[in-house]
Amino acid sequence: MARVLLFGPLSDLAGWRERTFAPAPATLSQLKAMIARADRALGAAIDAPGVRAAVDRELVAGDIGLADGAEVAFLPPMSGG
Amino acid sequence: MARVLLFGPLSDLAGWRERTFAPAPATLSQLKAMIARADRALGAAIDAPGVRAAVDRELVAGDIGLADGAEVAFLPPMSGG
Amino acid sequence: MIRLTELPFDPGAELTRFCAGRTASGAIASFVGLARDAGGGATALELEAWPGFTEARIGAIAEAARVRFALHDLVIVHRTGAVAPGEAIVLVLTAAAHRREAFEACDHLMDYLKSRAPFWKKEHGPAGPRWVEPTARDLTDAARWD
Amino acid sequence: MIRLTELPFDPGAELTRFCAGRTASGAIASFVGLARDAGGGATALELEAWPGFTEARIGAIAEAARVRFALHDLVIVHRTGAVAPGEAIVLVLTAAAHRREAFEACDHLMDYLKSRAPFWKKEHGPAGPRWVEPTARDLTDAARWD
Repeated sequence: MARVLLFGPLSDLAGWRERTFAPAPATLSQLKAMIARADRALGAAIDAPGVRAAVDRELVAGDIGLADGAEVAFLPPMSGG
Repeated sequence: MARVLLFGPLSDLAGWRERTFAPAPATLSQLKAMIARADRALGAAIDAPGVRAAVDRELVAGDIGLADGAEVAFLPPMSGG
Repeated sequence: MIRLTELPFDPGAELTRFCAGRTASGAIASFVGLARDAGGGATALELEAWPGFTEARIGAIAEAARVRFALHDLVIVHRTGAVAPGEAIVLVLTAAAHRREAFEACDHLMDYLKSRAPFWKKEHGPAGPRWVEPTARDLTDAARWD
Repeated sequence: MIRLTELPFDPGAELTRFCAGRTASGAIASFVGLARDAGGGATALELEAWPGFTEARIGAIAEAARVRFALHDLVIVHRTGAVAPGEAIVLVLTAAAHRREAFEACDHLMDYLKSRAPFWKKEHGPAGPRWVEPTARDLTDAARWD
């Protein structure tokens, strides 16, 4: 399985902050496809420009393999201060 | 007469901060000449580049007429903060 | 020193502490971001962070700035959760030998916090809450340092 | 608000006061100049001003900055007389709607205070006291705003 974290407007959109997806997706793109099947609007939102992904707390670019039990966070555009 | 005020290194050089010069000089350049006759080193110092003059608390550029009783300050390069 | 806090803090008390006993740094620059009253009531905005990850990312930004601007010291305090109008959202303090480095580091850190630190911000206005993205100016300001 | 003082002051207390109750300004920038220990003993430097004239000149500089940078508010506190190592020499606080204006105004005011405000500064180093003139960098920094 993969543990998914959502932040900011993404968790408002989905109605949840943290959820596990099983069976374990082999790649980030497979996980995104699973999310999109479960919630089409959320699937589009996590693929929007400006949304970053972090796997096991490291920002990643492009697709990447996921270990079983990976923690994947989707980070919409950041705005502090 | 004219009342002369010195600041910063100028008063250290002259050994005084405030002094009156009489008879009343008609212009700033006449006052400078009187000061130079009394103290040649000070006369050179108040004429150095970067030294400003203020007459009756207004900064002046170049020569200017002085009323009797004028207050003339010589201001070496300013450095606050 | 990087600190996230859910509670209000006093930027002045931080500045007093930061200056105390400092005889080698001539220049202390600071920036305080205050929550403006946007007409949305008792809460001006809500700030979401990702505990641990947010501090680590800010730490990396701060360490790069410390080296780049030859800082002697720096402090970043950032609120999370609900912030009332008039409360401080963020404080950046920088200490350097001379003022140019202290100012530039403070300016740079704020630019990066605005658009590159993992916070998500909901503003409460008269029409209700809305998520805020960095403005075009925030993005071009941050790009000045790339 | 322009203030000259012969006594030590706490920049943090000034910042606390400056922020209090402010719900319309999003951005507060500040700069503190501290007296570095130059190895000259209990006095780091002596600052001479021309009472009345100095405040008036700083007031004119401040008023021009207020208009130029659309400041909501500003404070300048400047020491005169003998300053010990580690004490604050100068504090500038600026409040504006956004950070760029607050930062630039603070930076600008410091540049002008450094080379265009009527102060004369004697530094106490190991070789005794000496009068300090603005550095070449102070002059070019100030000229950025002309």
